[in-house]
Amino acid sequence: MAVFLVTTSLLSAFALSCVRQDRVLFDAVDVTLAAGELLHISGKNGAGKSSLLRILAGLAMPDEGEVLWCGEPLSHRQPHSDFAQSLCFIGHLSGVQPQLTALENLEFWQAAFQLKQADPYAVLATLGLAGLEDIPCQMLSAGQQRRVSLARLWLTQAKLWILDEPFTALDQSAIKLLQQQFKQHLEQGGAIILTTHQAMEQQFPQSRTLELVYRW
Amino acid sequence: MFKWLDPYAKPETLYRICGLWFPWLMTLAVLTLLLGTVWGLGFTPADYQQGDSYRIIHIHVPAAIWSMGAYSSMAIAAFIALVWQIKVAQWAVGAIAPIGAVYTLIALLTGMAWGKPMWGTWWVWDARLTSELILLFLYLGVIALSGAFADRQMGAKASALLAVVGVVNLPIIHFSVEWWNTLHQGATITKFAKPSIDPSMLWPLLLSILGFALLLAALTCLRLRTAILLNEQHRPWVRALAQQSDQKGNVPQTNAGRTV
Amino acid sequence: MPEFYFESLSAFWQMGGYALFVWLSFGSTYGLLFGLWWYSQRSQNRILQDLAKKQSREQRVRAQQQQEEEANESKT
Amino acid sequence: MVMFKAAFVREWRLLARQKADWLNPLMFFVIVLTLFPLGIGAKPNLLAEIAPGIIWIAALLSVLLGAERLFKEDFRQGTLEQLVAADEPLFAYVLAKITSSWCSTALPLLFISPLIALLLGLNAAAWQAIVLSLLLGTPLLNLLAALGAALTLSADKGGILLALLILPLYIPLLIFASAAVDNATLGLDYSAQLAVLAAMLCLAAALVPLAVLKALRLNVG
Repeated sequence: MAVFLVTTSLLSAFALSCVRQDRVLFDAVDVTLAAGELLHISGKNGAGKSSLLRILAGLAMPDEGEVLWCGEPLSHRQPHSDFAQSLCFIGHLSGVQPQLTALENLEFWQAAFQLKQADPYAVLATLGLAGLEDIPCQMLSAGQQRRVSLARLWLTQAKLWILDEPFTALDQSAIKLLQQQFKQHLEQGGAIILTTHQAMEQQFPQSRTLELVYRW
Repeated sequence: MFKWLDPYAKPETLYRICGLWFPWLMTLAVLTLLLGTVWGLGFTPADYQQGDSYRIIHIHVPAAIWSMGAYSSMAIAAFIALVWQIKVAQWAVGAIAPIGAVYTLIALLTGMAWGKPMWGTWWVWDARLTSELILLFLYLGVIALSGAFADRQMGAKASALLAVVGVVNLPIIHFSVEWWNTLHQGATITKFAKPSIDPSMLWPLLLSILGFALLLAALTCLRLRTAILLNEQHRPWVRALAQQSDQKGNVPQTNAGRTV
Repeated sequence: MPEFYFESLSAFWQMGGYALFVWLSFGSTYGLLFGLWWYSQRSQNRILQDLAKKQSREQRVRAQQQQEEEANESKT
Repeated sequence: MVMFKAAFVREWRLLARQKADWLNPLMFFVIVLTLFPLGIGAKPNLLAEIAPGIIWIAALLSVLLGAERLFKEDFRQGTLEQLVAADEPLFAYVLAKITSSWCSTALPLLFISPLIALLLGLNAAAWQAIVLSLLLGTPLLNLLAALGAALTLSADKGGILLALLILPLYIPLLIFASAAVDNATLGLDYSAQLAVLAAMLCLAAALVPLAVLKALRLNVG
């Protein structure tokens, strides 16, 4: 059974537990994610959603348990470049440098995260940022900055997306746009893990929800 | 190769082992130190040059040796913590650092007290004293860094990394200070030349060195126990321990009236 | 067996004129070591008590939460 | 290499937009240097004698002053955690950061070094020694400052702690660099001191970036 799980799932994790500030955030959490699936992690504030995402992204170590990528454990003793290359992580901080323009930010990401060589103007225009490409990002509104940050999702070749609250500060049209992009990514065999307060189930039939219970 | 060590890395096991060892180590350390001190103070002849002031050697040298020894053992623990991700090793860094800092401080103070009759001033920029002073700064850095983070585990990891960086730097610092000293104060060194040690003086010195080592081990056990409890406080075994100590009546039961 | 080096106890205390330096070093050394031991021992003694206090605090919070939940349920 | 270039270009753009970041340490350096003669007295002999130490301590402090902000901004914006998650670009990023910080804090010092020599009444030979020792020594300053910045990245009281951690590690550098300048003012050969500086630089260049990498991973996790 375990072997079966391991071979079909892209990312899986067993018996994860996380302790922060001497508080057990969660304990014995199992995660499996196959290609084409969306995993929605929900829970109250402070339930440990972000911590779980960071563990799954390989940024933090679980106190117990193990994360497997394509059946291979992600150990911190060796670099896991294969996993890192198939991952696109955007945390609740956008990663947009406010002194630089949207174009300059994209240019940096293109080198850093090995994005597709596409016309940055076109991508930014899709996101409704036409005409705002070359003013410093600190002049943009919070929602527009978020769009700049999410522009990476239109260019990335990564299979697994891990997104922390991607919909915050976005308006309805941008949310719709983003959800379309999610759908396309899932259809192409990608996988997404995200946290959000939006209901995801109606639009995404392949989605599952993992509820983290706030505990003392 | 080191598989047999694995059970000792388990916090609960280590907690019990340290608890078992601590009283023995502490008793032995106190006995050895007392014996070494009494012997060194009263039962050895005075140095023909330095008179009775040389008796400070019985604490200055052991403290200086083990201030370096504590730093190396701390750095070894830190290396283990960083490479093999073993948590108890990471806590051991924080447990050893204050002991090492106190040893360094002792080496400095006794060095000054020894220097006053020998050199005529409390402080001389002598290579050994200067190195000890810098060692104290390194210890203080490790201690300060481990307390500077909101997340205690992150502080422990960062200070482990700093300890490893420090141990790489320590020989470089030591040799550069020695070189600098020959450049600026060549004359003072000969005054402080090693006394040709008579066996009658050597034995109490060796006893004191052993005593300081035992004390280092004993205090590390004690402090590591505290660190394990502090960091494992969410685990069932620590909770059970805390409950036991509670039932002994140390803490008044405050929640009796409220749960109704 | 080594013999007592000093002629008298007062000579021992005088340390050949180096009394200040010798006793200062030995005094500060043992003072510091004792202080370190005392501090470590005290924190070891206290930690279990503190943890017990923390646990009873948690229990109170939990009881409070349960009460609130029950109250909410009885309302609806 | 692509990543190194991209990160380097990004740093330059940021420096061009935030001129205070590299101008302030430079001004600090000059002001500290003028304070010493005012405090100690401006007898030419005395000045020339203490000049090597003063110059190196001022350089050290001005590099430390700019060190804290090295990774701070990227940490706050979330860029750093994305780079750590992507793993591969991180090393090039760290190298680009250290190189650009050297260019922004140490290069200006080299350019104004003739002025320093004039202020402190040093001759041409001593000025040459200052330039050479700064050239070999300041990269070491920047490497260690980057290590301190990475270690204290998510700590509560970053700035002063950073100085506390890193200053003891600067001692060998301070000793050999000021000894080189000292020898030059006396008209002696100082190639040995420069060789020691070069050796320390090589060692640090090999090891410090790895430690910075580890420290960044640790602070982000």
